[in-house]
Amino acid sequence: MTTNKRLSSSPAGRIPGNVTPGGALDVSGLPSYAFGPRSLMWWGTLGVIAIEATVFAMMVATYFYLRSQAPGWPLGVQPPLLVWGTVNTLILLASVVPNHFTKHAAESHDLAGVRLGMCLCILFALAFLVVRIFEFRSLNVAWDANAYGSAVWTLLGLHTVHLVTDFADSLVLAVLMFTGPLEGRRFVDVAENAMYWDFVVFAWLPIYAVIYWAPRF
Amino acid sequence: MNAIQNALQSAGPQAAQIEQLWWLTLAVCAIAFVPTLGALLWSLWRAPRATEATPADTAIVSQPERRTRSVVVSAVVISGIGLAFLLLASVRTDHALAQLPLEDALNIQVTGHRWWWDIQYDDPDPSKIFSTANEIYIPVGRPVVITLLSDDVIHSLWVPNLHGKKDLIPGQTATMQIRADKAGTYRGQCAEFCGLQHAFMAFTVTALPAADFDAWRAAQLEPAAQPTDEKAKRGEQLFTSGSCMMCHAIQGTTANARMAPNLTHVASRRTLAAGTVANTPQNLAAWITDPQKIKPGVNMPAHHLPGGDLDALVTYLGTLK
Amino acid sequence: MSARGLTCIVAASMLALLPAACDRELRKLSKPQSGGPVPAIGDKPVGMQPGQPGPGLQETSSARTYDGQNAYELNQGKRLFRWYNCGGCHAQGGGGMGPPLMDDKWIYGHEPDQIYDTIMNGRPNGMPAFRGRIPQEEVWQLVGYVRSMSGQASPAAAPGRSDGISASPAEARRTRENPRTTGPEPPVKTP
Amino acid sequence: MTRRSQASVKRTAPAAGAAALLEQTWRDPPGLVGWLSAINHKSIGRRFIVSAFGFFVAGGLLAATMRLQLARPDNHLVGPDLYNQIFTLHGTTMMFLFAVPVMQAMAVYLVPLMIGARSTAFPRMTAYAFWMYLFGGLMIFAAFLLGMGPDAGWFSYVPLAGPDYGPGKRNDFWAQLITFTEVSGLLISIDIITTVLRLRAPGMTFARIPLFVWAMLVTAFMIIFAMPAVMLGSTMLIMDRLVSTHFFNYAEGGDVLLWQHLFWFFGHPEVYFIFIPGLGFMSAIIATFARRPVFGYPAMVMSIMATSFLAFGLWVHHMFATNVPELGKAFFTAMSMMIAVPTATQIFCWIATLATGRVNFRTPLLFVLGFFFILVIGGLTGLMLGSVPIDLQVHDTYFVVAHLHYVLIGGAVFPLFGAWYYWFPKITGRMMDERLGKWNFWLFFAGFNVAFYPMHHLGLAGMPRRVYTYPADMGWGPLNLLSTVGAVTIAVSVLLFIVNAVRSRRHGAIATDNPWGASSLEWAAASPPAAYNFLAPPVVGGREPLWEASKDVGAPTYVTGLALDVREALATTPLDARPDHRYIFPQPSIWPFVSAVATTIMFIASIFSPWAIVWGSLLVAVPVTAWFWPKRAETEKHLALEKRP
Repeated sequence: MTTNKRLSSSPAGRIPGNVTPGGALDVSGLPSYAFGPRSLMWWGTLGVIAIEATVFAMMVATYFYLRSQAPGWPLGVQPPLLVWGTVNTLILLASVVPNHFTKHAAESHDLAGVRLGMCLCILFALAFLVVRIFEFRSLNVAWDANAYGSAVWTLLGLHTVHLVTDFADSLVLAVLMFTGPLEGRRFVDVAENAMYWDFVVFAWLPIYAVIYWAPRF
Repeated sequence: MNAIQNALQSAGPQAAQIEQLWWLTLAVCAIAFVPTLGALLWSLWRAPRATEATPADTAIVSQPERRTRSVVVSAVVISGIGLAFLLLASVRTDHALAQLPLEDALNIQVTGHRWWWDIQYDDPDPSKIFSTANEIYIPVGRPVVITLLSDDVIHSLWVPNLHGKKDLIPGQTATMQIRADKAGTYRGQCAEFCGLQHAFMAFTVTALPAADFDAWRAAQLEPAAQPTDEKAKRGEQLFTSGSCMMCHAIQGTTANARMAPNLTHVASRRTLAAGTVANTPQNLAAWITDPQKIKPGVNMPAHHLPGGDLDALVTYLGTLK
Repeated sequence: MSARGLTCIVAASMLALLPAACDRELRKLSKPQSGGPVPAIGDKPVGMQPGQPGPGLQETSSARTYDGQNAYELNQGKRLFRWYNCGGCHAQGGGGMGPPLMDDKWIYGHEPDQIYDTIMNGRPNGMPAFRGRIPQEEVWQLVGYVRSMSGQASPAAAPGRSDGISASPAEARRTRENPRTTGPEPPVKTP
Repeated sequence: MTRRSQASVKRTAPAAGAAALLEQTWRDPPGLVGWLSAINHKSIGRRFIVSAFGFFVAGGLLAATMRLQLARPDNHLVGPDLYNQIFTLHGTTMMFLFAVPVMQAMAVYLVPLMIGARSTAFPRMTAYAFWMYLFGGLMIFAAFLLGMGPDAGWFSYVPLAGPDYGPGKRNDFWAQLITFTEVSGLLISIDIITTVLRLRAPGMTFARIPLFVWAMLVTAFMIIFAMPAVMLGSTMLIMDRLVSTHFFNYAEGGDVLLWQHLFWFFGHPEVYFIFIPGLGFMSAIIATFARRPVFGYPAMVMSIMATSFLAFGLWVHHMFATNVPELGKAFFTAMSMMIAVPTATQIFCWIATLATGRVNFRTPLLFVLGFFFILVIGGLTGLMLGSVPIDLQVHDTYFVVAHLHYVLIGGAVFPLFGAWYYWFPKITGRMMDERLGKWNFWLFFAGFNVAFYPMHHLGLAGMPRRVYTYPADMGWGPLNLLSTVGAVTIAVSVLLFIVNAVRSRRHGAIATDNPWGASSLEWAAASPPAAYNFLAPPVVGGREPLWEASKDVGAPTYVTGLALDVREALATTPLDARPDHRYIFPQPSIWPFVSAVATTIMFIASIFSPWAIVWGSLLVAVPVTAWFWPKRAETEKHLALEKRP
């Protein structure tokens, strides 16, 4: 702490209005970062998640609104093939394991663990991004064929955008974990990245149900 | 074009219902407005003056202000009651609007086009179906069911003196029930922004006594009058062999396109171009020569006709009573 | 993305007024007034036989309002293609009784003036003459649209998908064919 | 307050030059690059407010043009094509580039000061959001000047705005502008929520948050749940236009009303996230000029929350003329009536405050009083529009134009002008001229009513909205002329405001820290505030910190122990604002600006080619990574300060 100048006294003026002056609240003893809901980054991430969850919800609502207006569903085409979507669902769910391993490693400041975990996560990310290509192939409809096609392509596309961004985040973060510069707060970033990853995984489940199962009922 | 267009001069039960509700709501709102603003002015008038130096009164934070609270609470309760009353009145009127008796209703189908109205009088007997444009005629006292369709974008049919508006939505079918109890001509126009000439997509609804209406209808069912003099004949030939017949229809001739207003009885209409200009030979000639000058953006193309031809065409159209 | 698209971006983002960008969205709502000579008019009604014009319309050189890169003109052209039932023979450009318009083959030439001529005077084996039936301005709009069907217009100006059954990809998304004149020879008949 | 008791209280001599050091730490870097790298919430807030005001003036000029065109029947000043672009851009500008952003701009500047913080939670994101907003606005006006202005109305109803009836790129620019402003608005909302929940001064529990901060917090939450709808909608629109999707093509299973649902699900709440901040200004100003806390703080907070919830149940009352099921309509009528209750509650509370207070008549209060007269009328006409039958008559007529201006100008712009007069001394350190201020108010007030009151009658007399002209024999001429006169008067009064602001900025009377004798924390900072806001961040002991003594007996009154040479501040717990940890803020950086430029290129390019999304995102990834990448030197400093949780 010696290198750092601190304000450790009652300054002249600027003490709120006519409050009877009490003592000072010295916060130098407090931690310089925190995990989970205690960290600001967690709230920021939560905000992003709220927005994107709303977008997904709106898109799903659109899907069913269009369906409610349509004579039949899916509009004169076959429902999507189940196989690739289901495979990807399993990969995504499996990725939760290394993801949480990374999260715990981060929370216990275990750099080696974080590095390993993030590499595993990136491997999973690569896997589901590749499988995602086959998913688009197995939709049995083009986005410009009819409104049903537009809806499923947009729904799948929206989620793919999240996979890509999450993959990019993780990649940058992983590199940083190897090259540095590192400080304790970087572990918070890793933990929040893991939280976002969870969102991308669990947001997929309803979307999977809508894209692959809704047309079958 | 001197027909009235006013929501507060109802000429039929539907508009009348709404007009009553309007006056009722206005009264309730006035009753809410006056005391509220009165209370504000009164408190400003009697409140002691102060400057920024005046020490703030923070005592009230600790001790509850029972009297003020009861006043505010009762004000809120009263406005709540007023709102409930308005809600009730609104729902009641809404219900009444849906209850217009429809026995032996006249069925009209209105299709919105940019920027004119295609009007088709339906009839169980196909030979009694006919089309006209931009001018609706209805019998006084008889209910009319208007089926609303759109050919391009969203339009909205609105004749304030007879009823509120209803949208014409592409891909959907809506209906509107009206009845005119007073004979007269009521102007309406498109109320949903539909592009360049939204401003001049007007029409009229004329309510005629039953006998006059039947006469009008019989006349409309007739095919176009055969031209007698040479000039008119030349006009008809120009119409049916030139570019007019590419979009327009005239019953009893080879022209039967539906892209533009049906001109079978165009001479009997008050206005040209959906209420844009009065239907005079001069206006008609100007319109044919350069519609863009009169209604910029309209889909009718300019026709650079030699003088004689223009004259003949206008004369012919003038015979289509 | 197209070079024109890029210029548009630069224009818009830099607030530089590039004519390319302006003209493309311009809407000439008032067509040029015209005087000029009065052509002789056939006195007997004319049917839709090939090569025989209808009477009435006075033609002027000032009425050459062709703009193959103007979004509004192209869109009007598309509307007229529908209204005048060109699809009756050419379908949505895929061709039927008449030759396809989406491909690179042009029997009677792909230049605007050649297409104008084709529409105005008709061609042997089925293409009627529309002289006197369609005003010049509209013919020029049709010319622009017909060219856009094989991707000759900028994707930033060509029409997008219509509100209707989409038989073929929108003109704005067509691949630009390299037009070549194959005629004069009878139009390809497809069963 | 357990943690606080743990925290040891030092008493030593003042550290020499603490203020100078802090100033150096928190100020924006010098030079042009420094200016572009600025992330201080006050710098960004100022630029944000000025830009929003600029767009307000631009939108006003468009409105003036419309009024001149409509001044007399069959007028040919502007043709239909230009008129359609003008009214579309007027609505779009006022809603997306002025009303919503200006409120967020005020929040970016004021909220940290009001809660005793030194910055917004994510200052770099704040800067990025501002640049996105600015570039989006410039894009749409550039498009307009290039003759490519959107022309389908600010609501861009399909199919008119769709590929078939909206040729060219005009409406694509509109749809993309939405993306710009939504990105900006949503990021700012996250920023404000986190700031309010985590950076409040110790002791500022939920029950002690100033009402303006409450309003902005609730607004931010509304934005997060409302804006995605229109963002998705405009994306569908641009996809329909660019890559031939069929969301709005009824012939291929699409639906025209889908757009209206998505748009109004956002569009109606939007009215309230313009209006609720206005309520916040009202509460702040009324308390100060009635020399007493606002009556019924809990009722006020509850009302704001109730409004924000009910606001999501109103959207269909914009669609009564379509064939939506009757039962649904009745429900939405009920909601429209119900939402009047919380607003009425607040109005009554304010009147009670004024009635039991001692009134100091200054310009800010005048604008607040203008609010009462105008907004109450607007609210009542709102009730009429909420009723299905009446709406069927007045919907899409000038009656609605009158109503919405009474609500938005009365409910938001009048409080906003009041707020500008009120906080001008805090922002600039100088008072605005009182005499000019009074002229500004009375001209605005008179001009407004002359301009918009006649429109009620025009609407009932059958004049529809969005017509570029009207025939003489409709008899609408005189009232329209009157309305135009009012519009000109408003223009003059706004000009007066500009003159007043520019003059006062240079020659206004020097303002003290607390020129109005107000109670909230921003008045404890200097005028204008130092880069670090508070030399010693305050500890709050009540709802009116500058008026009443601390309620927490023996509690400390200010925070010490924060670094002077690193941007460090205290993060507190969300509910009762107990000290939690020392939060280190990022340094200024050029990368948010560069990222905004890259994003702008991507967005505009994607109007012309879907592939721009692909290469564009790579273009954006680079600066964003650079933005995130930590600097070694900074990390060293942080490590010195580091203390693990």
